[in-house]
Amino acid sequence: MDILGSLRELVLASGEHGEHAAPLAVQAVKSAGYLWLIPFFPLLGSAINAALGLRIQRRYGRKWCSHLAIGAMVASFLVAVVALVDMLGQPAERRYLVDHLWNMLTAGDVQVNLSFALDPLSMVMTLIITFVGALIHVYSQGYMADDPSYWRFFCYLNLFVFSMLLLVMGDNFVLMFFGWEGVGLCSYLLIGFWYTDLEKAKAGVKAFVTNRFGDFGFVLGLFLLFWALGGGWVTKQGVTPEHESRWALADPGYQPKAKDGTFYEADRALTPASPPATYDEVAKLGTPSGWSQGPAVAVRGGVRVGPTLSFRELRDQIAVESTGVRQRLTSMTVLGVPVLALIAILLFVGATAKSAQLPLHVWLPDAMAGPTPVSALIHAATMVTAGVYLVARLNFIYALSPAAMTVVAVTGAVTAAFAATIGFVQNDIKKVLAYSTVSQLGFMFIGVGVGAYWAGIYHLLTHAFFKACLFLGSGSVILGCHHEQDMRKMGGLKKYMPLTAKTYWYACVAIAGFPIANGFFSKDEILWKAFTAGDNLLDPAIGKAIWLLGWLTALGTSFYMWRSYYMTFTGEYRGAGHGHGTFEAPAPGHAPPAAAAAHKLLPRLATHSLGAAHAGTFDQDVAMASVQVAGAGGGHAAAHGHSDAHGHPGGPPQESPRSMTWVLITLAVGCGATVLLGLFAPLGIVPPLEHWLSPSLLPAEALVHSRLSPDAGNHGLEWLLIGASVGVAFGGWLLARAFYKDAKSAVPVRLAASYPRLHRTVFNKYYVDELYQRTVLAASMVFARACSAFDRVVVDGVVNGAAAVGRFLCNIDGAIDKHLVDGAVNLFADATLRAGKQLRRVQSGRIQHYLYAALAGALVVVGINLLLR
Amino acid sequence: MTPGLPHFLFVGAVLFALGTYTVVTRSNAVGILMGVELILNAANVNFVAFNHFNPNQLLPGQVFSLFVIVLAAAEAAVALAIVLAIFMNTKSIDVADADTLRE
Amino acid sequence: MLPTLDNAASLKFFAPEMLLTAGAIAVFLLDLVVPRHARRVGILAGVSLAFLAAATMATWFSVRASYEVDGQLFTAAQQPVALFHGLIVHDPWAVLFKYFSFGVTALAILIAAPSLEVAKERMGEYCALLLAIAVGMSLMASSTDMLMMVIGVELVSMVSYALAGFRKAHRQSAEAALKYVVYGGVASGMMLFGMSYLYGLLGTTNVVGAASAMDAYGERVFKHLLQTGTPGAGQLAMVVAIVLILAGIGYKIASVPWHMWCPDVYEGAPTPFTAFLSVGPKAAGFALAVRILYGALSESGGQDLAVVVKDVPWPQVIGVIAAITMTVGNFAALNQTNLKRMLAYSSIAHAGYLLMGVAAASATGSQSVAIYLIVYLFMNLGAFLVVGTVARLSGSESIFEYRGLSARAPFVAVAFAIFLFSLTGLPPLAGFVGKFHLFKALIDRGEAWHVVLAIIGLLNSAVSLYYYARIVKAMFLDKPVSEDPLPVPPSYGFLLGFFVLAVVVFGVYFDGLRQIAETHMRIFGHS
Amino acid sequence: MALLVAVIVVGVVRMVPGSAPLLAEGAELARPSDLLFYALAALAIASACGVAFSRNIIYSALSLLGALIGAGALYVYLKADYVAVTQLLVYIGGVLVLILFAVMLTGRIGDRSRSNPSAAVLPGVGLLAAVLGVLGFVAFKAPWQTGSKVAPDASTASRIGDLFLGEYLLAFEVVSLLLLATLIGAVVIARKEIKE
Repeated sequence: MDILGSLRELVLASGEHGEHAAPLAVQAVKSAGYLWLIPFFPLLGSAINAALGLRIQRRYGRKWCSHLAIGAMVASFLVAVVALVDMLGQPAERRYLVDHLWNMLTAGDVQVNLSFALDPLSMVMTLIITFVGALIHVYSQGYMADDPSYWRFFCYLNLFVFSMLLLVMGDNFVLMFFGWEGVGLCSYLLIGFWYTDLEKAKAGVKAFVTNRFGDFGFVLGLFLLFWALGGGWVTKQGVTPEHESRWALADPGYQPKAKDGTFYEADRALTPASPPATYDEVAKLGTPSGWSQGPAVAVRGGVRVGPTLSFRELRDQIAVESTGVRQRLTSMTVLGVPVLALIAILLFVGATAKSAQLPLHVWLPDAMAGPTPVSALIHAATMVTAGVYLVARLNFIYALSPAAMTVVAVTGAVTAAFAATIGFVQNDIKKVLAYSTVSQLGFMFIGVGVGAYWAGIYHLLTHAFFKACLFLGSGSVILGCHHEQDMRKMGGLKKYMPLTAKTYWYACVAIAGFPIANGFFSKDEILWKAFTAGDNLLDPAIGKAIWLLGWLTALGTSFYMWRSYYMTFTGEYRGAGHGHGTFEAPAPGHAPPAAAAAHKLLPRLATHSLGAAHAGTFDQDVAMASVQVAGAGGGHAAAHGHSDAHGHPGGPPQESPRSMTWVLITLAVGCGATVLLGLFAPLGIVPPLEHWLSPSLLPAEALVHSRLSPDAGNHGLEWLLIGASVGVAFGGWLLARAFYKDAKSAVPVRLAASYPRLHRTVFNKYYVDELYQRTVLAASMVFARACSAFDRVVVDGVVNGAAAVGRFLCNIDGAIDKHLVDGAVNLFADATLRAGKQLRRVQSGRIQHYLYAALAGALVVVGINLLLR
Repeated sequence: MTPGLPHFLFVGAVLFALGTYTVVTRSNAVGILMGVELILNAANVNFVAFNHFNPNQLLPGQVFSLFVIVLAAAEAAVALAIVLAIFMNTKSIDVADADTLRE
Repeated sequence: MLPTLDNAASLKFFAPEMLLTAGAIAVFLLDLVVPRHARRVGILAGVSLAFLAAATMATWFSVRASYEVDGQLFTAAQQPVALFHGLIVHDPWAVLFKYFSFGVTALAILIAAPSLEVAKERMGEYCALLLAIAVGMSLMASSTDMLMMVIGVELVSMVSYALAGFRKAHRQSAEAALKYVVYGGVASGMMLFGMSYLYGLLGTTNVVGAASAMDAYGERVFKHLLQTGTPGAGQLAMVVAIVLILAGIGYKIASVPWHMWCPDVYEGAPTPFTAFLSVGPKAAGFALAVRILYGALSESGGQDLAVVVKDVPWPQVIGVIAAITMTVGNFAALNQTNLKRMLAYSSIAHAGYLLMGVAAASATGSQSVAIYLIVYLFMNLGAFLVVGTVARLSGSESIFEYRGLSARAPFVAVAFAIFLFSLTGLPPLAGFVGKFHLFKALIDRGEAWHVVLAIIGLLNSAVSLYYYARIVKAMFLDKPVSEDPLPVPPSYGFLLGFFVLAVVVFGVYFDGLRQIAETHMRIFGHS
Repeated sequence: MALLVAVIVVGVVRMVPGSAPLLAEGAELARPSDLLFYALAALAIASACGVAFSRNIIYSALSLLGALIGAGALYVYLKADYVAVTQLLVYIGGVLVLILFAVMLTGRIGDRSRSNPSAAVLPGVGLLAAVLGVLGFVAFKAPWQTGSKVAPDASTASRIGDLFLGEYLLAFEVVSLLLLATLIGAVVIARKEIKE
């Protein structure tokens, strides 16, 4: 098929929604030996910068460091485009490019290959990563212009892109996990880039640790999946004989085995003999060379049956009914819990941490401590979407478990609403965007959770553009205002930074959901699919509830985004001439009485906001950044010393350098252009992106024979809901305009004053951090106590038990006093350290105590032997 | 009662138990080493007794016990050299004083 | 039953050890002759390394040398053979650990050469003693008779006591040696007592020939059971014997509750020797543990799984010990500010991880132990090498010396970070590969307690990230203690590069490791 | 002195009628020697108690002598005369003298270091009781492997000589390496530190 033809087919896709119920078959693949180049270029760039960056920067000037990094990104993007063209040249069902490099590991039945794969889904991701990534590299050139560790920044950025590409392009779980960990590491490095600041280093650690919680779930889920697929084991718990026989049906070499090593002859007699399949069937389907050298495993329906870590093999096993894997997975239980739901939910826990969903969202707002291009690239456009990608990639597993789908969708909906409300009251422009990101990721999870994978991915795509545009716009504003992030000290910037204002405005239009930009189409499609979810969820009514929540959130989205726009760009500039450390009304000269009232009414709130705004993370960021990035925004910042970075008259704000504004314009144009990909959704025609993604997604209807809600074909209803969405977009806009335009209205302050409790709760992010402090504290202290009690009993309990108990009780007492104030995750760390300290005490330095431990320990081990017998 | 294998083993067990008591309670380094010698002797009594009541052309028990004696001598030599070294350093061979390495 | 060779026929397979013995004597004599000039250290180290290289070559040949049984020729790779009337065995498992011992000894000499902690004048003694330890480790890995096991263990221990107190004017070194010798004496006493009981129960000291003796023992227990209705003290005696022997091995590998000497001795001993101690004897201890537990005290069931003898539940017990060991090691490491001490606790934790492979009680489990030990050799020696490099000038092992190391010695800092992340088990470094195999071996067994143990292991590696990351943070994020660049001896730079390369290469291309371990998985005659 | 004691013990065992053990399997030891066994066992145990409980290190060392002699006498009783003699020569003649030297070198008589203080006696007694309980139970109740063959009549000394140059040659030679290494190690530790 020629390329033009397939392009035409892509754009003019016809037919209706049920069209893609193609027979489920083995995924055909095409070998593409150049795919490794895509991740290779960023890796090379990163390696060169790591090894020689400092020298290059000193000898040839810093621009060569960034040119190198940008060159790597452009090269990578170009190869990705070549892959796209290659893919377009294939018929839809063969769009799966594989580049097999070498076998990394063969363990038992399982092979892990170092191989890359691109299918329509990962193609979209790869294009986003390389394209947006390249733009953000260009932008960083200006933003980081005077940072002494310029080379290091670009080294990290390239490394991040490499990890992200590994995550997306790896054809098996192992490579994906490498990438998964890699992006976490890079995020940690980049959040703490200005590491001299303790707060930022802490934010980095918080992100790292929170993600470790998620990774734990991810790995557990992976193990469970591996086990369920038949990973080597002796006893198969929870597998009823019925499944055993079915499994045996699929695997001619399978012999059920008792624990003592004998075969159950009776079982063998019961299972009908199945015809042996050969590797030829697989080979015919275009398996890349070197693939089938693995250990001999059962093949059924052209699919290798048994434990696998490859996405394609897993997909084939589930897609092809005769393998029996689908029935096995859906009917297996562990301790009475369906194993499939458990797998899906555990994997989703990993996604929750990476994509900052409730309750593991706490790290993302703190991560805004990093340089703004990092916030745009990692914490808005790519890394945080890894969770959404994971769910979409494993659509064939999620589709089999309505319970897991419901968990995903409900988590997404609740997170979306939750984060939006916090966004209402934040004053730091980057924090508003951070909570907005959490909220939008919630929307994406609604999409993938209700089975509208393409809509979720579409929202991911549109979000990458408009949120990157917003973040980079905010970066431009921050730079222009001499590193001020508090929106109360901005205002009127439209006059000074017209280009930034325009692009920011258009991105607001997109995210708020006005029908002239991409955000509207993706969000609306998600909500519509939620409304008509049908059997994908446990109960169709849940879909309706999610729709309602999402609809209200859309109102909130529109409101807080326009609020940020009006506070920043309209009215008078409030940045100059305010003193440091004094409370400033949001709009001096316009609503002083209200501010004064608020000050009187709410001394605690006032100090609290002050604390957050001044002593918090971001103003120190300002102090640091001002030294390091001085001069980036023109001649002015260069003149500012370190100590006067706060609130000094820094001259009027000014537009950012051209390399930054060009990027903003490109992204804004992208916001407009990507409308095309989802344009026809409300008209009931298959949108190009949905058509494009369909080979990657196994239709749930064919997998589990689920039905859509009867409303699915009701176009009248769809138009009605679209009208409602447009309505809330306008409503939010008008409300924000009334409250915040030109900073004239006193209503917000009055509102805050009349509902102090509510305002305080929301402003403090519903006290989730504090909740963590208390619960995690309690749990870990119990653990610490158990640990050290064990030690004392076993080791030197008799010798100095009484004294140590007393000391320890004091310690707990002191610990409770001390730690109730600290941060949540830091606190967990502290408690663990405390347990460690208790353990250390056992190591008294007295050899007799050691000998006691050795001899009494031996007796205890004898006891354990007898207990376990 | 005529002494049989259990009686010898019991002597070995008592020597072992007293040896463990010695090593855990003594704070004089040389005293602890005496406890170690008791433990080694306990093992030797066992070896010789087992060999006696289960004769074998290769006399494994007796040969074993001979090697244990040699090992004990070697160990005593090294250990006492180390005791002298620590005495030169701290003028004390009380192991309670040798606790700068801890926690 | 293995084919057995007499003394004369055994000699050619024993050439590596004989070469090393000759080397130890030669180096010691050379030490008396070589004058005190600048190249003294180089000459002594060079001669020692030459002997080690020769021994390695001899090992290589010994695998390919053939012996005759009943008119037929075999090599050890085809059919393991018992040497010296059955005192030691020549099988692939032993050969693997011979390579390992010689390699780690060579690296310990290379690390010691530029170090200031081993005085130039005493280099000869240091090298000669290390060569003697290499013989001991090779015997530990290959002995089949309990007598040879004891002698191997004691040879390693005795020399280690002396080397731990090598800087005897240094109070901490002397204290470390005292603690080591007292603890080691008690531990070997316990092991000997346990061996006497095992001999009493089996009537032989040779564990290869234990199968029939084991059956006889089982019959006696069974008879007692028939007569009285209780298993009596038969099993208790076996348990006591095994646990006491485990105490001797557990002290070598530093597992709870026989680990407490470890931090003190590691801290006090000279750093090059600590590095050696944390890898060499530990590996030999594991070789011995696997040989006794998996080789002698179990019968090979289906699928290379061990069926424990006479219902002594040692896999479960080892599992419990493994869980406690890694937890104790990791938690105690959290608060350490002295890096040698922290690495000591970390090595205790790693003993716990390795015990998971033993607890799996399968061929895959033993194989994963071998894989992890190889990986551990590179990352742990590398970590200690960095500690030695930094302490070389400052004389301090405190974490405060590491602040801003990335500015003072970027390569060292990056290498250290790689070793630490590998020790944690982050992909794509070798440590991940090792942990992967250990966990897989456990999960393969698939009983509930295996899975629980694996989860405990996972949680522990998460905890370990805390203290490793603390060092990385200090190196990369803190202000440098001083601006002066840290001089790194060229040989250290070369070694560090080698270790980093190994850790990264094995992390990405792991199949090679598995193949090495798999080809060496023949213990005695079976599996 | 040690040699003297050895001669006395061996002589006593040889002269007491019936003490030449009659050791056919299953056969019990003759009556008069029973008392001798209990006497020797009591000597060993009582001396070991002296090692464990004495407050003076010199007394402890002398008690250790008693314990070693008791054990050596038991070896004679068990027809392991070569082991017994080695015990006397190496252990008592070597190790014990070494220990006494160490005691002398590390303090003057009357010093605190000469005393032999005990710490944490109570848990020590607990440990002692527990170990003794377990091991005593095992000693009496376990089904030990006991042979049916008659012990070889020939002197064990020549037999052991053959074994050392035959079946146990490797162990014999490796132990010599061990002794050499230990010697070097001990010298390294004990000699004066080189001025650096």
